Amino acid sequence: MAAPHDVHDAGRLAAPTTPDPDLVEVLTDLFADYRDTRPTPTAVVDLDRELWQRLEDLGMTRLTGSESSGGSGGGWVDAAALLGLAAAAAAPVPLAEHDVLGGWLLEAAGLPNDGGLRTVCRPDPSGVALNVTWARDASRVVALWEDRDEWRVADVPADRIGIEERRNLAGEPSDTVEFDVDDLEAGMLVPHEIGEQFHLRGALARSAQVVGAMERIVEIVLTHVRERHQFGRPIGRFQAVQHLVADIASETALARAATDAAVARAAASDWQDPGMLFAVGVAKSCVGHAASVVVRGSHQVLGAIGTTLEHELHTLTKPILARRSEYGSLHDWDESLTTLAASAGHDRLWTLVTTGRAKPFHDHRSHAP
Amino acid sequence: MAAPHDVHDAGRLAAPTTPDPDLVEVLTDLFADYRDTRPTPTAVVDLDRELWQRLEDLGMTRLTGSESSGGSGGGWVDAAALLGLAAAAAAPVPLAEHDVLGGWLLEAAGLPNDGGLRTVCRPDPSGVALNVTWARDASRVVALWEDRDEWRVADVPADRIGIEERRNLAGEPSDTVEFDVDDLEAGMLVPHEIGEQFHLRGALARSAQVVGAMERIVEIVLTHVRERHQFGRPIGRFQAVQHLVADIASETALARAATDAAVARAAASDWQDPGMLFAVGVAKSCVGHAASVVVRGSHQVLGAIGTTLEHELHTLTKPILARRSEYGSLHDWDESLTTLAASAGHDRLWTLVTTGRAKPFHDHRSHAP
Amino acid sequence: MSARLVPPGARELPALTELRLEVRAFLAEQVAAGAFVPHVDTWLTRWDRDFTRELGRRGWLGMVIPTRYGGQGRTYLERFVVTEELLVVGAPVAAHWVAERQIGPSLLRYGTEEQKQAYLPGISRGEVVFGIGMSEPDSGSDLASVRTRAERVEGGWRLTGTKVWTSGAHEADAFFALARSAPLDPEHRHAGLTQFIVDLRAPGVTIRPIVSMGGDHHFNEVHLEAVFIPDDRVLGEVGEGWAQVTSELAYERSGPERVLSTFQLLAAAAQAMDDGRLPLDPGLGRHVARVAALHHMSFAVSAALEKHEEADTAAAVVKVLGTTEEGDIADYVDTLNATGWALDEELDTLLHAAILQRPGFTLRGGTNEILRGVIARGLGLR
Amino acid sequence: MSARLVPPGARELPALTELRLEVRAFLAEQVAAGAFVPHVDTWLTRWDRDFTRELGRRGWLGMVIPTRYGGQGRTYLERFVVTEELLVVGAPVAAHWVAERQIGPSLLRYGTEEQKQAYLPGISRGEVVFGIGMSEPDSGSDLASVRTRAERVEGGWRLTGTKVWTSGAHEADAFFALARSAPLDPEHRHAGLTQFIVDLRAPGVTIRPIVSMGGDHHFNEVHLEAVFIPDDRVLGEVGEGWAQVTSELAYERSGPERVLSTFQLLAAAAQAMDDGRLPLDPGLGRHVARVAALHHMSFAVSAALEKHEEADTAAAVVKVLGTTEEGDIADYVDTLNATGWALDEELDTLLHAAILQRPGFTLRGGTNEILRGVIARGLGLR
Repeated sequence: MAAPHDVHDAGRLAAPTTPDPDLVEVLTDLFADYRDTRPTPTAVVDLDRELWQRLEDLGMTRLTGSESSGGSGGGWVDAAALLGLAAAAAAPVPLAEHDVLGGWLLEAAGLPNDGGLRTVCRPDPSGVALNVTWARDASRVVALWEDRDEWRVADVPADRIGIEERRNLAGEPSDTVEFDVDDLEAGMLVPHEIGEQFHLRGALARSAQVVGAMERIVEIVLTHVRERHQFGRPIGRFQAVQHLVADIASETALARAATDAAVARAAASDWQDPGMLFAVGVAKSCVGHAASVVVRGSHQVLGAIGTTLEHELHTLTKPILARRSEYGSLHDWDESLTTLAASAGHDRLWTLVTTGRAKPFHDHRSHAP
Repeated sequence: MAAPHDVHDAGRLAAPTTPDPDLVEVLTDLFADYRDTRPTPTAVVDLDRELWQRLEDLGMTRLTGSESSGGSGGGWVDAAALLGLAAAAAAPVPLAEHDVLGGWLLEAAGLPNDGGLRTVCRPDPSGVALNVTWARDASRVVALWEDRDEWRVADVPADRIGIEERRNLAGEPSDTVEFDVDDLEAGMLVPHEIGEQFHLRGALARSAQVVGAMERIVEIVLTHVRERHQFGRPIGRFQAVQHLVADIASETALARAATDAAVARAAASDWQDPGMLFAVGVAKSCVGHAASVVVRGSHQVLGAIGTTLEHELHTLTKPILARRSEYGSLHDWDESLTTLAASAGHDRLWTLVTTGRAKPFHDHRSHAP
Repeated sequence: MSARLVPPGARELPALTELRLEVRAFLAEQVAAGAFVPHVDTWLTRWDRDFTRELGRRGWLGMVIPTRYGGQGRTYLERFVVTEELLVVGAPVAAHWVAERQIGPSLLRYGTEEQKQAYLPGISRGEVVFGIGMSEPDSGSDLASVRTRAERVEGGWRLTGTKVWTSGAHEADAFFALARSAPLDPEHRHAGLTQFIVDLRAPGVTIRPIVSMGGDHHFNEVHLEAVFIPDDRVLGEVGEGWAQVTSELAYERSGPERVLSTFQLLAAAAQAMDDGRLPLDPGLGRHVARVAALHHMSFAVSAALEKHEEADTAAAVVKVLGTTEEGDIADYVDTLNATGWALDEELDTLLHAAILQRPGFTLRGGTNEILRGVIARGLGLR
Repeated sequence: MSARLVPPGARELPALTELRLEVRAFLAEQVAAGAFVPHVDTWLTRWDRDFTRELGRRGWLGMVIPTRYGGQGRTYLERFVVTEELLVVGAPVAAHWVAERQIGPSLLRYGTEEQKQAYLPGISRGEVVFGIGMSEPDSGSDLASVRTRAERVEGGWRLTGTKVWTSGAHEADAFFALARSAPLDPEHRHAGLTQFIVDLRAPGVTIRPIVSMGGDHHFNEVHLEAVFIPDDRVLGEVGEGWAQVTSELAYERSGPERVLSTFQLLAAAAQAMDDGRLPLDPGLGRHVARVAALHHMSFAVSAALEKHEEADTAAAVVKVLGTTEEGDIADYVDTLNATGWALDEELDTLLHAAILQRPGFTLRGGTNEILRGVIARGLGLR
């Protein structure tokens, strides 16, 4: 990917937002190598500690951590690229949980980070958290806890939590975690905004992962329709197949545009832009609807072979669906956007679209007819 | 259309429901003749009194009226066929308003019917009714009025109502009507069920009209893709066009199946079957969603020529959209069905699908999470 | 009125509803007794020979097979309602599915008297389990490209080749294999194919699992290495395999299993909305309406088949709309479901299974792209 | 990361936002003053020469035309934000649309110095109004099949033929006509075409209205009967018409008018939901999200064009997704709107206009079927 370059006086009008090209090159090589050497897909997906170690050696597992806390000081643009490339390789590593969410929470709370593998969750008032990805593999679990309107972050060692092992649609660990409420109460107080931001950061991290996986699917689909012959010609010559492929690629591109815009806004404002809720919602909505088209279309184009365990396709389509329902369902996000749009109303809808801001947020239920 | 015929012992298992073949033949000829001789389409559509007279001479304007009241004693199966065939010819005549709804209300109220052209509406408490189709052309307007939980039917002469002339999307008269509340209060008391039934009968009549228009569109589309050449061959040879046409025809067929099932249930039970709400909802929902596919797809297949005033297509697509929003929007009906389905729940959803009945109706808002 | 793509509908009469309620009551008892756990796509994924035999005992198998062959001698309409009831409750019906839907009718139409006597009574009792061998590696939707070779030998034929996507072959007794009994003539690609009845325990047969993306084993690859097929196990006419295979497609494509594979999920979603575990959303009503309309349409096709009316195009319409809908239900519920929000074991289990099975819905039995072509042909466009 | 179908996005910086807000403030004043009533699809249906001239006075026309030809010498990005602001508010921009979008850039690229001097200043002032003559009866999406004949005569050419779907021809001063200047060679169907600048008041030109399904007159049929075109009104090279016409497609296809034609309806629907006149429904959020994402994507294509990067495939993606979305908005609001329930004049007016204009969205400028083929070609499939 080329570095930003400006022609004319366009540079003062618009700023391209692209990740560090060196980083992208290193990661592209690493994941290409991983993809070439990994074992045949299985229905159950476990943490790849060897891959995790390689990423750690490159500073990738602490990419977004401040350098003072032992991180690489990377921003969200680079982090989103990392998440996307890892997802495209279906790499079973908790980059989002450990660094982008967990590492950030620890820093926000002023807690030390020893670099040991972490995951994150939001336990309920009884101390239980559902669907905690990679919990069984973590040395500590970072818990964000809301307790009588106060928000706390606790970094709880694995030996102090109870784990009921479960798996998500993708076959990944997605465990039920039970904390001792005392451990949560002993957490560090954090500002109220951290609670909201956690949800947004989680949603955007998931969007970046899903888009990365969809882009890999586009490649798989293109290769397939060129190589696979039916009725005496490559199936990519059939107009119906071309249209399916065009739709898959177009929806992926739209999801990419929405995600990149939210990432750029997050990076430019360090998440302080009040339009982040809208920007993340746009990404989550477009990514979620694109997922329906891409998952359905890619399986349809690939046919029966794409439904087998040994094929790469499901290592992407299953995580796509598993992740789109995390940090808010597609329906939840569309409802949030509806609330924002209705509240903006006729005269400020366009302002909302371009800046993410309009009138103050209010509960839409009071407006139900 | 062939008369019902049974093979094996299937006759005791299932009853085909088809309209009187003689009636269908007469009407097919009449509307074919009408279509051949009518003027070029215009943006504004007015009542065709000559066609109305021809229909009256055949007893078609009082098809469903009881013979004792001067009607032809036809049932809903025949009425639905008449509505569909008239809609397929884009015939500007108020068959639904005058006979199927207005005539029925008069009979239900025990009011005399002089056969003069009527339309129907449900005025609000102040005596105003919006979007009353053909009001300006009616000699009397049949009003169904809810007044402090009592339902009344009044047959108000044209010279006692105020009319603000408006037109609907199809260019048809769709006027605002203002009654003298005294005239409404002087109406005949009718049972409460008449109020609910009016909505259902209106919705099903609209469904029958829309399906009839969609079936004509399928014919137009098929003719077009056979005759129109591009890139050296009929466009119907292109796979993308074939798929568009297949989708148009399939959605139309599904809408037809849903509408016929509701009509058959109405005819078999004289609207007394408690499953009518569900059956009509299924028809209205399937017809409404089919309308999106058929209107969009047919205009896409026909291209620019299909958007011109002189072309037949818009005489069908505009009324389809005008009618699908009458007697409840598509969203309203989907919500009603949702309420029924949620209330049926896991164990009785299939009973609901097959019989239209499950647990008693209740307001879904109390169940909002 | 325009020529109809789908036959006119018909109303179910009490005699039929009585049968429906009888089956429903039996199934409710079975669920209550824990005999099976309702699931999605059970006609592919839930195999239970005991349950199948119990259906046979109750007269709900071999329904359209004449009584002289051990069947029930009843109508397609009666089979239709029994099938619907079994599917909506998510009963384990995979063991008899292929035999009941395709093998029985094919044997009745093309089988010799000896073949009918040999297989139909066992099928009707749910004791003889069949698979079907059509697809091959790389054949996809282009069935005429099958390469399994049938070589004429003394007293019969020797089959060599590989069939794929044979569901349940590892549990079945026999399967129908389509093979090339004469060299491919590029001008007449559909000529020279023959159907054979192959004993899956015969020497030369090797069965290997094809594991699905969820980790389940339903499909198999069946290798035939010079498997001897005696002359009396040729089905129908030599060289007429293509016509035989395609003649039964309306029966295969319009059945309720093309609509109801995810009905248990839809029912669970309705319950979850009522309980407040899923948001109330008008999409539920839209999907229920489509399922109801498809129920009417599928019934109408059955009524036409009962009267021996041509219904190939109508069957393709049911399959395209129905399989799309049963898949859309899975995606719809998935868009409502917020992971981590609450644990709803039943809904999650059904949803995940539906998502994993969904890709197959619009592929098996002819892809929806192929079938929309069939509809276009029915409309006179090709 | 895979090769991207669409160029990477870019963030709007304050210098651009300032221009945006300047335009927005002017338009808000105009609406408040009743200078125009916001509407849908105004780049086709709302013609106002005064308004167009006012834009010219303010420097918001001819934005990418160099100052030496009377233009503003600004960037595609600046033109982009001005265009967006004009479209979202539903301003009457039809009079200058074709000249501003296509004619200006084409003249700049292919015109002679004399042609540029003759037309560009007037275009930049909003005083010279242009149409475009590409389609012909029966040509549809197959532009190479045009039959308008250009015959070589002393000092120029004589054009004979019929152009259709020329928007605004009855109000325009001139149009670009694509004509066949050499006989059709079936092996090279795209050769032998030439672009001409035709004075619509010249002898031999007859303009007849094509009335649209809603009863409006925007389109025309333009008959050319041996219309004389002097040599200095040939655009570019004789025989190069096809290359010239297709080289500008990215500019035509990726603009905000392929996304925002129904924005006023979406805004009215948002207001109606807030007021309780329409039911609150998550579909609103879904549509707003798509419009927002398309805004980013369309901007990204503009940024690429500014840098002279190739963007034909990306432009096709914007047009397919954008025109589908602007039409889907019309259908979506229609499914929520209950006729007879309440009178909402503004919403009804916008909704009906949007429904009537919708069929054109996915046809004009290349049908979506053709464009999905363009995308497939961009992906290497043809």
